[in-house]
Amino acid sequence: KARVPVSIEVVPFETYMCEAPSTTVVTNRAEMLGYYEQMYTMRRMELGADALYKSKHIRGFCHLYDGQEAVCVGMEAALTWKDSIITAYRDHCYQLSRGDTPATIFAELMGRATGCAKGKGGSMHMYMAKNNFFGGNGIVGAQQPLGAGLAFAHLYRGDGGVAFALYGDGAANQGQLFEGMNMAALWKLPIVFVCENNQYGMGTAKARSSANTDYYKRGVYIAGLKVDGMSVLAVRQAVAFAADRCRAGNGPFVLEMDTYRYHGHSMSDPGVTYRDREEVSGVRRARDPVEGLKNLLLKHNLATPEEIKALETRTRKEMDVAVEAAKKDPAPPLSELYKDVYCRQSPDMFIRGADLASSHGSVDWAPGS
Amino acid sequence: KARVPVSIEVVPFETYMCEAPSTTVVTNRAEMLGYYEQMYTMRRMELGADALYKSKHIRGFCHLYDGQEAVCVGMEAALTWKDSIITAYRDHCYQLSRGDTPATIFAELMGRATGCAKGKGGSMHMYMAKNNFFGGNGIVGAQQPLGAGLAFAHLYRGDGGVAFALYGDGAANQGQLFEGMNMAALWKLPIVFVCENNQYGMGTAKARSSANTDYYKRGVYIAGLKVDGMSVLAVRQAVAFAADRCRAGNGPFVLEMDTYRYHGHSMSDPGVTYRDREEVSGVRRARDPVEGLKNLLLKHNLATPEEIKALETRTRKEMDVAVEAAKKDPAPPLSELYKDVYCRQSPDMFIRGADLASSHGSVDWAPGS
Amino acid sequence: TTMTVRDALNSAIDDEMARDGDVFILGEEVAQYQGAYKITKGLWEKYGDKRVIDTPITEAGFAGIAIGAAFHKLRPICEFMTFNFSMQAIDHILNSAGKMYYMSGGQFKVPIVFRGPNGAAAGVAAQHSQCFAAWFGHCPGLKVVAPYSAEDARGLLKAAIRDDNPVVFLENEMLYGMEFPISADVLDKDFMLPIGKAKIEREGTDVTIVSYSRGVHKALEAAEELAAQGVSCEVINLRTIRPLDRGTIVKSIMKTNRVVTVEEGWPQSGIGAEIGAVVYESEAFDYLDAPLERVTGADVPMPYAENLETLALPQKSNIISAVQRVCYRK
Amino acid sequence: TTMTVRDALNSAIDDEMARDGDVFILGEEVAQYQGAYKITKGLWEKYGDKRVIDTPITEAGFAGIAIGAAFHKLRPICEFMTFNFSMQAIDHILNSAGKMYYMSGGQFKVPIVFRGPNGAAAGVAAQHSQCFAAWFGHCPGLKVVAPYSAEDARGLLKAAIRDDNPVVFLENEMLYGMEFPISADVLDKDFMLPIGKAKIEREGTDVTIVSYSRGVHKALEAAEELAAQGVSCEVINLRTIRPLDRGTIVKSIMKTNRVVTVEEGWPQSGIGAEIGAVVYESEAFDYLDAPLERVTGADVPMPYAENLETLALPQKSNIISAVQRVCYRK
Ligand SMILES: Cc1ncc(C[n+]2csc(CCOP(=O)(O)OP(=O)(O)O)c2C)c(N)n1
Ligand SMILES: Cc1ncc(C[n+]2csc(CCOP(=O)(O)OP(=O)(O)O)c2C)c(N)n1
Ligand SMILES: [Mg+2]
Ligand SMILES: [Mg+2]
Repeated sequence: KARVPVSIEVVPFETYMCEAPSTTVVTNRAEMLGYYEQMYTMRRMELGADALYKSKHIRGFCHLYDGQEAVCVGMEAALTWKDSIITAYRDHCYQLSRGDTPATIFAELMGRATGCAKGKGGSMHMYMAKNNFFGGNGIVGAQQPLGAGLAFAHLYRGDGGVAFALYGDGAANQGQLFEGMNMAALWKLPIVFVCENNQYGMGTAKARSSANTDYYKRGVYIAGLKVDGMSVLAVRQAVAFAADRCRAGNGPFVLEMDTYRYHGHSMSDPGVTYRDREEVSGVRRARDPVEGLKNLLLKHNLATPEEIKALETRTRKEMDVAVEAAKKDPAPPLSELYKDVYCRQSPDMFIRGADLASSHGSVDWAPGS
Repeated sequence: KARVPVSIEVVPFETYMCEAPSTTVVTNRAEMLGYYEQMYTMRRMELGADALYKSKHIRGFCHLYDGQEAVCVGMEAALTWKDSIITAYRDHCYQLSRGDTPATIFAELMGRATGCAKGKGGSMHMYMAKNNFFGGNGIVGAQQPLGAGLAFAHLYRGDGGVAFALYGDGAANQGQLFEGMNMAALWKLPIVFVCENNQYGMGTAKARSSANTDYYKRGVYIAGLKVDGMSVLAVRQAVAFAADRCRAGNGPFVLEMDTYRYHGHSMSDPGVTYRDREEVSGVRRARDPVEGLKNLLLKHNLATPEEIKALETRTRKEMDVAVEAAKKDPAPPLSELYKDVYCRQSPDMFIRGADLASSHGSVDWAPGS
Repeated sequence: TTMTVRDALNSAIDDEMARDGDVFILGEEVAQYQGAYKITKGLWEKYGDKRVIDTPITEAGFAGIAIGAAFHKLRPICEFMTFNFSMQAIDHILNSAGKMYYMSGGQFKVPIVFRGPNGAAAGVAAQHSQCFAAWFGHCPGLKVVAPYSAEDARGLLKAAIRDDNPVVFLENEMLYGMEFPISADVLDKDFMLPIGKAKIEREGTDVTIVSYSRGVHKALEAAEELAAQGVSCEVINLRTIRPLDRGTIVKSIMKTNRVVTVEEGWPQSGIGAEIGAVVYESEAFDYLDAPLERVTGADVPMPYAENLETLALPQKSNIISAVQRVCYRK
Repeated sequence: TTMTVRDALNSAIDDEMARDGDVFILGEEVAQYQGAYKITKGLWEKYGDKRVIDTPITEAGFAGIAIGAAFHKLRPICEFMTFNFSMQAIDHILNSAGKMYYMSGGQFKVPIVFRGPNGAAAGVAAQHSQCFAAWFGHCPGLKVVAPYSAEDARGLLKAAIRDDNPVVFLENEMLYGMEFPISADVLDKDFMLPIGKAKIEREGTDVTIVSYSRGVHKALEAAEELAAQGVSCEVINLRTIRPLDRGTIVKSIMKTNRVVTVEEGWPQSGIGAEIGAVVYESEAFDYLDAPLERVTGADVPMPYAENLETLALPQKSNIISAVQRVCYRK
């Protein structure tokens, strides 16, 4: 029963210089339940981070992804971990979808030694090297050419991998995207530029930052699709389509994911000065990706309300357990301060501390040395 | 006779998101002779610089403009000095068209105190502040947003001025152009982005550097024209058209000037490894802007061969005089080293020299101070 | 009365915009959002779209536009949401603004202020914590200012906006909310502090502590504690990083015979290093009773975890122990 | 036998590309044009389009691409036509490459070399003459190398390419054509010099001159002339700017008791300033018989005119007079 094919219609794609993928997506109960579990987990994880931030367990910048879960999960559904992903600071859920655990993610958020970057990265700097997730980047736009570089490596090695670089509607205006697209097209790099258009870059509505808000046409000489980013199936379909084109050697592709962020830009932004609460609750009612998927599950009889409830209860519990576990984890040892500055750093390398006496390693002018 | 209108046909413009300007240009003998004199002067001036470089009177980088004269002269013919111009390092002829003299330009090239930047700028850094020529810039692409900033000032003041930012086919790939165009469109800045497409950026043919070689379409959401950049009249027509649109409050515009550089990229580039001599001589034969203009003068009976000869002889002589004058000019006084670091710099400001003892100004810890 | 650094900056911009119609401000979220750190609060309402301008997230582009406008004699204030992002525009800051007056033989002034929070905040990790004081201070043609108090912030920002040179104005997020006593004259519409002059924040006789920005705060705290231990510290607030006020530094060291520098940036070729060089190059060297000590940010990218972050930044304790060493109390 | 620095660099790249298929080079005009300064001569013919790659003039973009490729374990050599243009990409060099290993908790190595000519050439004026040694040297996570001789160039570039960290490799256009004697082992396919170790180019007893890159050449010339005056100079070629070889510097100064630093970059927070700080922080301070003197580029943007340019750069005469002062011969 879990594998019986089910066909589900998604809303049509808007196309630029290419045919549209089919709007009929073939899936099954196992897949759909899997997507739901992932998306629900993400939603709960971000709400957990929200609570931890408010209780001052998380500091600094913290950018939450709730509202956009379908993009991350739909993308992963169409890829393997041989493909590469790089995104910006709104990265917790990508870390999860690339194989990390909520506990490790919470630990990183709270600056624990057990975090995915040993507590040294924090919210914006999560990575899963072994599964080709390249982070987490705090500099708007940087991941665009970096992603093209990942694609360069796939092409150089001929390993069939495709790279996905995710960026926002605000970041779409960065010159390095334009530069990266040019080289990607000239060199036919297997890269998909994915604009997660959540309608705002911080407090700036897209029309105020972008003379051209058709982000899927931004490649100009690169084909693209505009996708319902609130539908995990539409995203999956589009990503599979784009990845296939890249793998076939056609060079870059552009995807615009039409989505929405519920939270403010970061935890310090209440998120209500530049949009009204009505707008946010309207999206929640009409287009919520998690609710939407739940409705599909029910409508297509892929799960019963009880099954879903059970899954949700279990997930919530797991999240509580993860938070509590991470809270108990130790802070990094102070010796970590001086580690990882360089790769293959000799253990007694001299590294200056805040004052000379608190420095690390040996001062090599010591008499007789 | 000098002012009798003459109609001359130019080759059609290629258009992007706009109507084409008329291909019939109305001019007269006085104008046409003026253009010829300017273009011929520029040609001779650049050949003079070539000779001075080879005789080691000019050092460092020296980028010559011969082949592209129609762009500079045609543009100036459609503007007044209330409009602003900024270009890159290939700037000698813009300096001339904005009211400077060959003698001052040669002096700058030879690093003389009488040069347009007191000998401190050199070939790449010529400026004519009083006539709104903003240089001269050695960093590929920098002039693109700087030019938009000039336009910003025109709009801010409401003075009716339009800014022109010139850049090459290589520079057209810079991300800051994309960033600048976005803001220019959002803010409706009166800026014309002018791509002088001379087919190569250094040794790189345009198709190797640019996924999209239709530089006049590069604005995407900004209208543009492709112009025969070897015809001073076509350039004049297109620039007038673009400037009018900007002055009318329509925001930015893009012009692509189809042109050619005869010299190598700079004096250190023989310019023959990435293109064959045939190509260069072919352009000279078929499209030379100076010869082309001379032929028009003759064909339309606007000047006799004798008049032209006389003009040429006079210009050549003036150029020789200018070179000789500049050669005799003094090098800047050594005290110039420490001047102009800051505006309104106090004369005894301490500025460190190559060693402490050779510093300028007073050390203010002197006892009793 | 007292004033926060945030209000000092806000009122300085407001004053100067009221005074001179050529002054305008642009940057990310400076208008409708009132500034990511609310430095521009209320200005958009007051001066409108023309003079308070939200930009796309394109630092190279908008810094270039701002500089171009300054070539044309407008007086832009270019806000970087933080100075970390100024790296995307740093070519323009140096090559288009900093060198322009010189390489044009004095033809073009570039009256622009680049401002925003610089250096470490709290919990923002490696990419958002860099101090650019040493970098910009390295470069002739720029003036570089780093205020500490509300008085500094107001007086120096007003001076920077009126200055005809490009000024890099390095603020500090951790100081924005800090409240400082100010005297009435600071509120004057024409109150300005001279760029290029340091301030002796606290007089003392045993050791000179030279710092800037948030380091001054920590230095003053350390001085307070050291006073209780019988060590009298003279605390110099540099205020300006370039041109450096050699005179004030040198004279103080000639009096105290000892010097400790405090900065949050990285040590190598930092501000402390330059102060050390000034000492070698002046008579102060002959007056030194102990070698200079630097207190700096640790020589590592900024870690996120709070315990590591604390260790990566100079603390009062580091300053105290450095002072004790130069005073041979340890 | 002798070798030019150009050939040393070219052969180093060639060797390493032959040795490791993951090494590739990209940059403006590096392939078909053979390099603006011909450092990559012959490599495109030999290794083809796949591994010798001409880029558009988009430094931010291609540096980002190169770093991304390094995240994926390729080993890019990223040429900047000159380091002046690295400012357009400097955010990537620091934030994407330099900090990555640390902020990922050691997950991502970034084995990349950024190379190209740095600092002043001849007659190229303000925007094309900047020395970035102090800037890059300021930043933990980067290694910064600045070769002087052909041996340096070859041995250090090969080491840089094999290094798993991001290395900023600062060449000097004026040295490219310079011919140096080399020994046979330098030609070995596995010849490498250790990054982080300085070299004593000339032994001496009266004064230590510390320099790097082209400054070493001038220092050696000055030492020669000073020898005739009876002053014995020890000349240290730093080779690496970060991590700085404190040991070699300190030990030499403890022997000579005097030190002069020579750099072509600007003085404030430069390399000489840091060496001065190292002295304060070491036992060498107690051995100093005179204050350190810095010889540096003048604190101005680079002027074009030849006479001013000469004055703006350290000359042999500046070094000689600084040495004479620290030796109290003046
Ligand atoms: C170069 C740079 N400039 C500015 C910032 C500050 N900043 C962080 S996120 C952000 C908004 C980005 O919006 P968008 O690209 O739409 O992504 P979203 O946050 O909506 O996911 C800004 C301005 C930064 N991190 N980097
Ligand atoms: C940012 C930057 N990168 C590289 C260079 C070196 N460079 C100078 S001119 C040039 C070629 C520019 O070509 P194009 O824009 O077509 O202008 P053209 O020289 O043909 O007029 C290059 C690569 C530079 N000056 N600035
Ligand atoms: Mg967004
Ligand atoms: Mg060109």
